Amino acid sequence: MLTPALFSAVVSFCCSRFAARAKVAANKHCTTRGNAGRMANAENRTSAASAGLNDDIGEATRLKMYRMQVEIREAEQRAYDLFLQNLVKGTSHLSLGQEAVATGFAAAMKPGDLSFCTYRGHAHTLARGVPVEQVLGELMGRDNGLMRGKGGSMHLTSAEHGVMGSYAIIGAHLPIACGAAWRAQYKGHKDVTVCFFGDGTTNIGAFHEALNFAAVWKLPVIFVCENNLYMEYTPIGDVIPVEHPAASRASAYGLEPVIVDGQDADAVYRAAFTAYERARAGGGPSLIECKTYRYSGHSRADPAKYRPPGELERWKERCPIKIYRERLKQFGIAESVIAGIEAEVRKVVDDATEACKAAPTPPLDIITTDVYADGGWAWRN
Amino acid sequence: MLTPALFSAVVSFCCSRFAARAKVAANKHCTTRGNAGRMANAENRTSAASAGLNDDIGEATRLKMYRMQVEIREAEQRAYDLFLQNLVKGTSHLSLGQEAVATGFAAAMKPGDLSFCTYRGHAHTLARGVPVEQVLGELMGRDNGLMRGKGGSMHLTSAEHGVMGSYAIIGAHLPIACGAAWRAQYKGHKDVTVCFFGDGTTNIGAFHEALNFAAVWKLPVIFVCENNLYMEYTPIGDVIPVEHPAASRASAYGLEPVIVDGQDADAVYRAAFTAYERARAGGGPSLIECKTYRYSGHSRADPAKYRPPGELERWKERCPIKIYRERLKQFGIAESVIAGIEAEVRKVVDDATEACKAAPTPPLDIITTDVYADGGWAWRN
Amino acid sequence: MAELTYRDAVARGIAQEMARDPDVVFLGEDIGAAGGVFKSTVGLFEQFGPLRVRDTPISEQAILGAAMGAAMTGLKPIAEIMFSDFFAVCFDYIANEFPKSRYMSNGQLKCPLVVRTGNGAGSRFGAQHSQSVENWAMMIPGLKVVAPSTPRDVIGLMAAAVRDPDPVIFFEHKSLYAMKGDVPDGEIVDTLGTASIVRPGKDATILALALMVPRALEAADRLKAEHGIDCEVIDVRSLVPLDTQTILGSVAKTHRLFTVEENPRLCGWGAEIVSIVADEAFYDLDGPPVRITTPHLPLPAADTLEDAVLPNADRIVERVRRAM
Amino acid sequence: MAELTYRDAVARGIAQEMARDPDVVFLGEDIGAAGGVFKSTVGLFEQFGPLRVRDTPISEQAILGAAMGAAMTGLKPIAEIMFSDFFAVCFDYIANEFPKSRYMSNGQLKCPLVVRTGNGAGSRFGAQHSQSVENWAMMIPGLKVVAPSTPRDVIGLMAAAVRDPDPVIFFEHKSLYAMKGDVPDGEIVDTLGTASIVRPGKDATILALALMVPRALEAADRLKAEHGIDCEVIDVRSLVPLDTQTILGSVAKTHRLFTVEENPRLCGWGAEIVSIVADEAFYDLDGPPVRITTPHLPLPAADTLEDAVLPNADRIVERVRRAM
Ligand SMILES: Cc1ncc(C[n+]2csc(CCOP(=O)(O)OP(=O)(O)O)c2C)c(N)n1
Ligand SMILES: Cc1ncc(C[n+]2csc(CCOP(=O)(O)OP(=O)(O)O)c2C)c(N)n1
Ligand SMILES: [Mg+2]
Ligand SMILES: [Mg+2]
Repeated sequence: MLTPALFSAVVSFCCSRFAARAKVAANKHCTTRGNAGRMANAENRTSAASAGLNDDIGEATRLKMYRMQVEIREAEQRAYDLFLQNLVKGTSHLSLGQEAVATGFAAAMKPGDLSFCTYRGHAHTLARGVPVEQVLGELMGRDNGLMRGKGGSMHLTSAEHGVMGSYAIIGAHLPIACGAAWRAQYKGHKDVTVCFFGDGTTNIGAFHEALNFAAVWKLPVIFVCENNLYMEYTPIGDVIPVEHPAASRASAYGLEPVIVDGQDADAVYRAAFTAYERARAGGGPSLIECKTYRYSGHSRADPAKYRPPGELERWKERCPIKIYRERLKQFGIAESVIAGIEAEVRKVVDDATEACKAAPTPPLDIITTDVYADGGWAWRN
Repeated sequence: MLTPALFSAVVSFCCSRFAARAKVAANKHCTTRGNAGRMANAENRTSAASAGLNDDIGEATRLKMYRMQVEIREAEQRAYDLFLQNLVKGTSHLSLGQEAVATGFAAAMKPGDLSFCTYRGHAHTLARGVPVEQVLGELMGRDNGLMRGKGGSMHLTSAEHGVMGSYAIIGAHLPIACGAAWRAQYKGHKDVTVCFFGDGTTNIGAFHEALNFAAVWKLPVIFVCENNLYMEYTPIGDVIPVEHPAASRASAYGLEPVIVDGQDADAVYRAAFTAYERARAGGGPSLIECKTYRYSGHSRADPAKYRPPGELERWKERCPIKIYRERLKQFGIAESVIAGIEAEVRKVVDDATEACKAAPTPPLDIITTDVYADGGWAWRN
Repeated sequence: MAELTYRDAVARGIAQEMARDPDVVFLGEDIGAAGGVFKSTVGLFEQFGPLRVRDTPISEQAILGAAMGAAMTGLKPIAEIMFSDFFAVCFDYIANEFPKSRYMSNGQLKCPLVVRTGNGAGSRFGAQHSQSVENWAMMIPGLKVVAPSTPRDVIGLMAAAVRDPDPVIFFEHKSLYAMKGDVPDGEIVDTLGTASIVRPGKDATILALALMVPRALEAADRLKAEHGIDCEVIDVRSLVPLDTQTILGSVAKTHRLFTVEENPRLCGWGAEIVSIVADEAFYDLDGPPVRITTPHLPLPAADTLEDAVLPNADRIVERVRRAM
Repeated sequence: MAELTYRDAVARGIAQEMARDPDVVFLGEDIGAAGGVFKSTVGLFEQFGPLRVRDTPISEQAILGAAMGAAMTGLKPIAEIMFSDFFAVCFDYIANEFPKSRYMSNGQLKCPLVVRTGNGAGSRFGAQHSQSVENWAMMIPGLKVVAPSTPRDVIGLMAAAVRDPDPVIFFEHKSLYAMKGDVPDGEIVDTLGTASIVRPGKDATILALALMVPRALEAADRLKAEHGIDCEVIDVRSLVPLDTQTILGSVAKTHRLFTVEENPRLCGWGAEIVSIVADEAFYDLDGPPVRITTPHLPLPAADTLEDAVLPNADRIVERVRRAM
């Protein structure tokens, strides 16, 4: 066992570094630490660590991040409502409670950086700037959907926004992200690829192959484990023999363990920023574990009865939006500004909903398009 | 990176423990350390560590281990001769130079313990007591072969000897070995499963899944990485970002890193013994990395031109048979006894060769047997 | 006799076998206390406990590898692979390990296990969670392959699969889980390798599997009522062993063959059967054998699109009518 | 014009494309300085350097995943999977990722890559290193699939595959690597989706692929000489796209169809083609279409056993003669 004591030795505590502007040396990780239980009670510590440190992130970015978190929250709650109205068909996997991760990473990205997401990818897709209407339209199987209904909720893709697909086979996209990063390395491009996945995903073979491959080839790719404590309905602790699904495996790939408070968009942003800098400077991959929690079930079919009593409530106290709202206020943003953002977002989501409801279903002739690059599907002459 | 300094902290040096009778507490690993370069020059150290310590292994076991190493060496060299005579068809992967690993583990096993081998599995198969004739017969595609020619060199299997198959898809047998160990755990049987594989195998997904699975389920299985420094023709150092292909990954599964001098059958025996005890006592899996070297190419098709000059020669100085022959003499075994063993083994291999040359090819009607349990192959009525 | 859903039949089928034989063990992701993502294994964990009903990590290779190692050494494992599409992440066990170890070892090793999986479309899950991959298994020598279409067959074929000494791939259809059917009381044990004539007829033979069976039956009713064409509908049930006697017997009687396949067209199970019939019953055929399949496409997710690609009663009626 | 082995043609085909387009990159296990385990990539590392010809860890999922990610974003990767049997350890990319991403993204993503692999039997490697798995690829919608039988076709189809904007699975036959053939000088670029009539004839059509092509040709010569049966032999070359025009045209002329398949029987490529011909050319056929395949078995290792299971000229002659 990697004992807690040993782990402390490996991980460098550098909450204090959060104080500095995020000009961290590209080959040194900024690392914080926590675990599920502690996180849920760590609000004070985190707030303290960030208090008065507005300068390294700045108001514009903070307002953008708040808006984004609210947009993700509202859009996903709407998706759930639409499901209850039987207007969202199929499955959908919400990130309610996990908004800070998508937001922090997207905010630290540059245009041209690429995102690889999972079936739980609405948040990451929206965070890159894809319009709510296109996301909801896809979930509803409408012609205005991001892929006109051909992909569905689990496969959101918007190449123009750098969202290079959402993947529904656990772990499959980690090697694919390596390939995108390899292209950047080969061509001398400066973009960085980020790949999001869950705690349960760290147990599948593709995870191991990708991490090793990326490390050996020193690829500009960031692997982000959103540790929401559960694989599907099984607590992650039941299926790993170590404390941290991602961080405890980092050394197997010559990487530093990095754990971030996934409920705090600022913490995520800073860790992301550091990893991007490192990757752009040729320092190779990073593996970042964000401790977070999902408020809804795994997918629309799941009432999430497996949670121990009180757990959800504790994590709701650490709601990323609540935390961030308070943060903005601490930094002197007026309530009216905040409420204004919220109202604007709500209108965007309302308008998107109406547009989707009004949108037609896709024409049936798209069924046979785009199997092959010639636009068609002919497998014979 | 797991730095050397950190690594030292993790690994407990306990060569001194080798001095004690191998009654090591079942949940504590006996761990030694070394790397390829050092190993090649570490003869003195190793001999020193073992000198005068005959008591924990005993003369009978030592003579058995010497005989086994010689038998493996002679049988495999014969296989190579037969290949040059075009009497061995297909491919074959020899363990020349690696004999101490198979020998040390087999000697520490009890009847009923199970072995899972790779395509490079002649040594492990012979070490469990399978007759040379049956092994050579299989390589030659004769009716006296272990599987009457149906499996071939890469799939040696002798269930009655506990050799539960040799597997030719890299990594595939690690999860299978977990299953055999699960059965023992479920049924309350006391046997232990051992699974051999190479350094290159640590990069494939199945390795990761199996190690995690075995650790979470605390299965009585021993994973033995024979680190012979090369995957096929590529040095292992080129394809891993850590120092030790297996040991540097142990902590990812909550296991202790264990590295053994794979050229010294005594060292292997002791590490094996400890791991068996641990597994039998319910202490769960072990991952043991044996540093070793293959003298021949990867397979019969490989002239092994990729070796740096001098490397092979250095490792030949650490020939396990040479080392062990000297060891026996140190412990006062007469040259005549040693030479007697060698002569006996040579006769066994000579007789086996003649028997195989005389053996018929298998009758063609076995082609359609044993696809299904009813003995036949009918997929339709 | 009780009315049971196909979903509940899965749990009852497994329970029947676990109660009978303590060597039957069950493993998979979220199959335990959670009762499975399709709720098809509810109650097993409570009834048989955590040692026999074991949740696993998300490690499909470990799941199937462990099942194989246990099967080789004396247990009778049932392994769940949640969606059949995920066979692709553990295909080495399905294609290279389970089906070859007995043969390669010249009969020394055995592999008595069942892999059960949710197969097929209709849930709007998109291209990676909706496939019909029976042919991925059928094409591999050494496997047995079944795909029940009724709750009763689920139980009976599950029992047959668990008791079979060879590896059996057991395809449950996701869109049938909610379907109800009558199931007799007491133990049910069916026989692998038997097709069943679910609607006798004399003008044409329609072969179907799983979700396509009710659709073929509906089509047959309409073909009779609307066009006077009397179709014999055969539920193939077992792709390996394949009940060629029943199939060839039917074609000898009706002289026409149609297959209704949910798999995308190329190398589907129907191709194999057509090639057998075309070879062995060529002179029985009064017209070309016709395959009605999902077009050779990835599956779209939207409900309207998905509905449009799968073979349905309309398409079957239209295709049979046109051919006759 | 030069005489070249099939093995050397692989390297020449890759070199032709890498020299033409700097975005063509090549990755796989031991393909670099070692020149590949079949020595089919010798010289590429020296010519194009370690950035374009990259050795990988033993991580087939990473190899194919990386190829896909690179293809999506602008490179044209060629990935080697050493033996086609190993498709089973990376099948998710072949079955679920490469072929579906364009469709699922409604055309936003592309996947222009080539997976080349050593396929087929004859080397006495046993059941896990000898399979013919063209049907594993053919059955997946969205892939293109080729299997050349001559050195010239290796180069021409490699060029076509690399230049194609879709994922192409390129099956090299291990037992053909040593085979020699004439190859014109200069650039060779062939066309996917074209079969070739390698021996015209009027009495029967024999379809073959890869190693089965020379065997079918030998059989055709003997059928002519010994039995006066004049067979047309077609090298199918490309399973997807499938040149049904050439195949149906030939059957319309000869009225008889035989397939010679190395794959084990069930759901082989021949089944698909027979089902197409039986449907669309039923009235052209003068007798049952017959499939000559490797029996539905894992492959045995011993030379005498392996030789006995693969279709060979004797078996083809005997089967055609008996059917005609
Ligand atoms: C290969 C594979 N196995 C299983 C699944 C089914 N599945 C979908 S999501 C999921 C849980 C994933 O857990 P985690 O990685 O923690 O991500 P989260 O859903 O919590 O975001 C599982 C098992 C799958 N999609 N692919
Ligand atoms: C999945 C898979 N990929 C590739 C191969 C080809 N192959 C056979 S042996 C080998 C090298 C294995 O290296 P290692 O694990 O170090 O074992 P060693 O041969 O050195 O004993 C490779 C790549 C294979 N058999 N299976
Ligand atoms: Mg999770
Ligand atoms: Mg090695």
